[in-house]
Amino acid sequence: MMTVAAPTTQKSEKFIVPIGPQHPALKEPGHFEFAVDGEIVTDATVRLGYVHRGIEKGTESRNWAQNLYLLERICGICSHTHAFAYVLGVEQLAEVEAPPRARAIRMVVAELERVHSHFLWLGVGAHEAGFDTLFMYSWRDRETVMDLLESLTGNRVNYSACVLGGVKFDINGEQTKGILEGLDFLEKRTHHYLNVIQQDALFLQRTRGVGVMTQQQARQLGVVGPTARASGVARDLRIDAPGQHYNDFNVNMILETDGDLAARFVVRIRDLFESYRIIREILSNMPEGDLVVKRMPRKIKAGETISRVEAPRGEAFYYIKSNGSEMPERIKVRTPTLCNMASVLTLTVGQHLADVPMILVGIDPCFSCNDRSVTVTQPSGQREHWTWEQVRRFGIEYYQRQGGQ
Amino acid sequence: MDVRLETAVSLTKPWATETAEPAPYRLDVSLERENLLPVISALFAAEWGYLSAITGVDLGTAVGVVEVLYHFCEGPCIVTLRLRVPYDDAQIDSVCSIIPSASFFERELSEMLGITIVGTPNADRLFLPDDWPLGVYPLRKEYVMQG
Amino acid sequence: MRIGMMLGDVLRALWQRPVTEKYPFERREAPTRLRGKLRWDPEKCTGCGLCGKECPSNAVEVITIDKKNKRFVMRYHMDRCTYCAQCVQNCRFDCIEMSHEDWELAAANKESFTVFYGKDEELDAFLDAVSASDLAETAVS
Amino acid sequence: MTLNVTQEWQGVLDKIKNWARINSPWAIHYNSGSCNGCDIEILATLTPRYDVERFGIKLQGSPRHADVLICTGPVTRQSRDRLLRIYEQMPDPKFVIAVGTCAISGGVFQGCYNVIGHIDEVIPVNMYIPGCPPRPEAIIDGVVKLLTSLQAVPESATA
Amino acid sequence: MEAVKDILALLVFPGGLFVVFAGMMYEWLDRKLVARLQNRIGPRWFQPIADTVKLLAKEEVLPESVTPFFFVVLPLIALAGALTAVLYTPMVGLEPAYSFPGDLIVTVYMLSLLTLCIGLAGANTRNRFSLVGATRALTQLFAYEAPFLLALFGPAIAAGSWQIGEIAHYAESHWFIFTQPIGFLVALIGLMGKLELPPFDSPEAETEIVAGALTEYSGRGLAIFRIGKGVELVVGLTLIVTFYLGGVANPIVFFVKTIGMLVVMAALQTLLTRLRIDQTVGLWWRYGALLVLLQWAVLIVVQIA
Repeated sequence: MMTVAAPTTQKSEKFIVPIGPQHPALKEPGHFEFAVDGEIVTDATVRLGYVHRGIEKGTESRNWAQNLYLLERICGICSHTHAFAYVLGVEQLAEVEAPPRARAIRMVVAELERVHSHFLWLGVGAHEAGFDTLFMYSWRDRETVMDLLESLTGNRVNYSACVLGGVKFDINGEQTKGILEGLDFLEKRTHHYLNVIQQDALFLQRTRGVGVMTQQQARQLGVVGPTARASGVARDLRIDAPGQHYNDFNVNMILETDGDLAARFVVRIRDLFESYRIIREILSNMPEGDLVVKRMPRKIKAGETISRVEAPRGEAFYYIKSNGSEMPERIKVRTPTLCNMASVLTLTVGQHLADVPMILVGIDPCFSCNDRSVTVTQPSGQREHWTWEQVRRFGIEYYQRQGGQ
Repeated sequence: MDVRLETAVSLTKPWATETAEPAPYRLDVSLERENLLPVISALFAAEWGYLSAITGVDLGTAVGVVEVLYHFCEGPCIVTLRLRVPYDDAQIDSVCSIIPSASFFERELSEMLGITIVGTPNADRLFLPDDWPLGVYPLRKEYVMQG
Repeated sequence: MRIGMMLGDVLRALWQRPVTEKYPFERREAPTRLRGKLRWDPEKCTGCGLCGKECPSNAVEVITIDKKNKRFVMRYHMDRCTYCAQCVQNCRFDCIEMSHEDWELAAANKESFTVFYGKDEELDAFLDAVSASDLAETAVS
Repeated sequence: MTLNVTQEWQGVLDKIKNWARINSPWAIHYNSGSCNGCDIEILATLTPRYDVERFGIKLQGSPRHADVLICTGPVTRQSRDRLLRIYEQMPDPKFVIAVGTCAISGGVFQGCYNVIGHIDEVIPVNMYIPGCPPRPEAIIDGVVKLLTSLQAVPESATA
Repeated sequence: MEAVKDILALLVFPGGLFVVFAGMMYEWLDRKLVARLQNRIGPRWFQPIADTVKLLAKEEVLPESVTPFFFVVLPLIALAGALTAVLYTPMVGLEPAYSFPGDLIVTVYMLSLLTLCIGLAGANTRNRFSLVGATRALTQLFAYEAPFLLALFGPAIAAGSWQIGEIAHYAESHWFIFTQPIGFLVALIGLMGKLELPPFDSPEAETEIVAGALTEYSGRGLAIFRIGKGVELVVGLTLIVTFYLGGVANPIVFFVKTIGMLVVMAALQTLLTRLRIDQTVGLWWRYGALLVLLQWAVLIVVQIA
């Protein structure tokens, strides 16, 4: 264990109120800096690292199997995605292929995870807009899919479904039935929620026309996942690169063209229907066979590979390099949020500071951003540290001045 | 070969010192450091994919080189630009002038592997704590974790 | 564009029973696959140590007392365990399982998180052998 | 005689105080480097299925209003000061719950370079809830255990 | 004898203990109803009592950079204001304890004192966070106060008196909810704005009722402000029920009416997305105030005619 001398002084007059999960979107700490000219944001940067643990380096001193669990704990919302991308990469390097049944089970878990993640985000977005009832109801219904995942995998968050060369468990008939019943219920509810977010006038006031990203911008910024698809950029690895994990089942692209927050809500909700359909299709065509390959080497052949998986938030990118030993040489993880985060910073430039919070939530930031401390640099060069709450208040007051005229 | 990869081959051809296809849908292009910006401009001008990640791989103290990989993705295809950056002259040009969103990747690269990014708009630390000692780069092989 | 789209849900909730579980007053059975506290069966263990080898957080240790007579004790650190069940996957002799009944593990001190498993006589022998100070040390680590 | 009466009154007052404290634990939650798994589960305990408002638990935004600090995750270098600050800002009497394996021992992150250690290396912890992550029921169980333990402790020891 | 009665009125009923307790019960009922509407069980009946007692027993942190005098005194003024208002209000449908011509205006003024004190308390704390919260609280005061006043004065004009007791008696035979529906709505929603309940709690989540301006208050001060809010809820609801729903009446009937209002408020809280302050202000000034004024005009015309 390393010892670190305690810093003697607090670095600045930063007033930090770590606001807990009342804003579940923004759970993990990050530090945004927005330079403003009047009310217009002229520059934006972010300081992450409050939850930086050094996982990439950590992988280099753990063996291949241990790394599976370390990487799974990069993110508690899309844990399966990380495990999935990692085992795909390692299997490519080791030149083994998981049995078809194992691949199907992985996909089922991945899609169930997507369902839970989107429901989570729906609640979070609603909460951020101040619609707590929608938050409560969507999280109530989310428990359905959490129950399914728990009874299927044995844990509600870190599913540990994958092992190198296969999966840990089978899906039996009873579970299939349970999943199908759960999906029927969720589908009904999802229709309802789609109606709500498309029609509730007060809710739309907070989302329509906020944080608009054009298709051109989305392309240039390299955003991924639903954030890109809400701007009309057809980018979904399940369709683009089916070779890796979705080869047996076709997925339809869900696109919206408005590019605003409302579109991001709609894309995710419509994504859910697609997930339901895929899960049903997989369950009704479940291939037979083993769950794990007969022989998975402890030492992985030297070489390097790239594996990508469509996480609920977009493309997760893994670069894995092996030197032929029991431990990897280098693993590089690029989470989808990092890609999308850049878009937030670029998008907020030229926008009113008041719109920043909702834009940030709109990308479904997963690994980042709360403590929500913001530095505002005035044109005079004077720097002030604001909490997230202050930015929100600032925004509210700004609008008030606008509206009060 | 996928048609998109063929386009990429022709786009990068003028500067590539070596081209390889390590796996289906993948293209590795080795470059000299000074040619990075022209290649990226060419890819960007042709709207070929998007910058998916920048990976830095330390090849070890014996070699004394950090390999920097720029991954571009378009559909199933991945083009990787490979650059070799020696320890004693650890700097590289920023691509932020062409791809502004690369800033994150560059900040990460520079703090983790000690590569100076020339001309990057923001060289502040992104992940490492404020009290992290200067000149210590965690992803270098010479950095050994205690405990 | 309408106001109060959730009215239906809200009104229905007035007549519905709340979905809230009464836990801890009523305890719902956890699914059988739940990965709770680890359990170890000393009878079948051969002491291969594969369980500890791939544990991501060094939570299980198989301590050999007498290799020949297959006398082993397992020290399990509940506080380190990530409940991933890789040890269950690795064990070829089905000695390990994750209980689906023991998941209410909260405790006010960490000592109770270090658990020893084994046949009674081996456990006694082992615990006698380990000096009290040693034990205290392991509990802290 | 008068002394006895005041003592009795004091005893009754203490009982009332203790009763109020047990029935109104307001919490603040801080993530000092976890993977979000525990955070989601803590959040899930607020939602209709588990609804910890039954026990009077409320999540507060300001550490000044909170009685219980719920910590998740190992402590990273960057967030250590933050954690200390929140703890110091909380008014007495205060309690700390460490949720999840990494908050208790570092879990899988033991030895990662940016991880300083676990919560009780920085601030004292009153209740540990292992699990990766613990189920919402297990979190409730931990909270209830903490509250029950408060019942037994005489006033003077907790203040 | 008169003095004893005064003291009782001040400390036990209708002021003091009774109304503090009633405030807690109303707060519980409100929270419970919201919880039930969200399909949850919600808090137990003694929850607000436990909260208050706990806060009272808790350490009071006196932050640096505050003026200690104001820090301690402001909550007391707020509570005193709210309690004074109680004395002129027909609690549970009984005659007001005290009454004089024009007490309606005093009462309404006393009710505003709470928000004012919260704002000042935030400003006094002088950390940026509280300051912004304070500004916001005061702006909101500015937004809802005028329409709320106008809405309460509607019945006064119709009754031709500024004395709560007289209006209440007049209201017994005239249910103003039918003749002045707009005033009723504005008054009800204004009360929600006054108490910063969900649709108007602009920057606050359901979990933090007053974190903005009161961030630095930890123990007693916070408890007293919360009690003040509870009392204000009681007084506000009582006034609305008296004015619009049939004046002073049998306590049981009156209580049922009050609970009915609380249910409506809870439903509104759950149904509506939080309004940004710009929307709140717009709502109040563009619609609330204007409509009430319109109603006034009609009223005055009818009165004269």
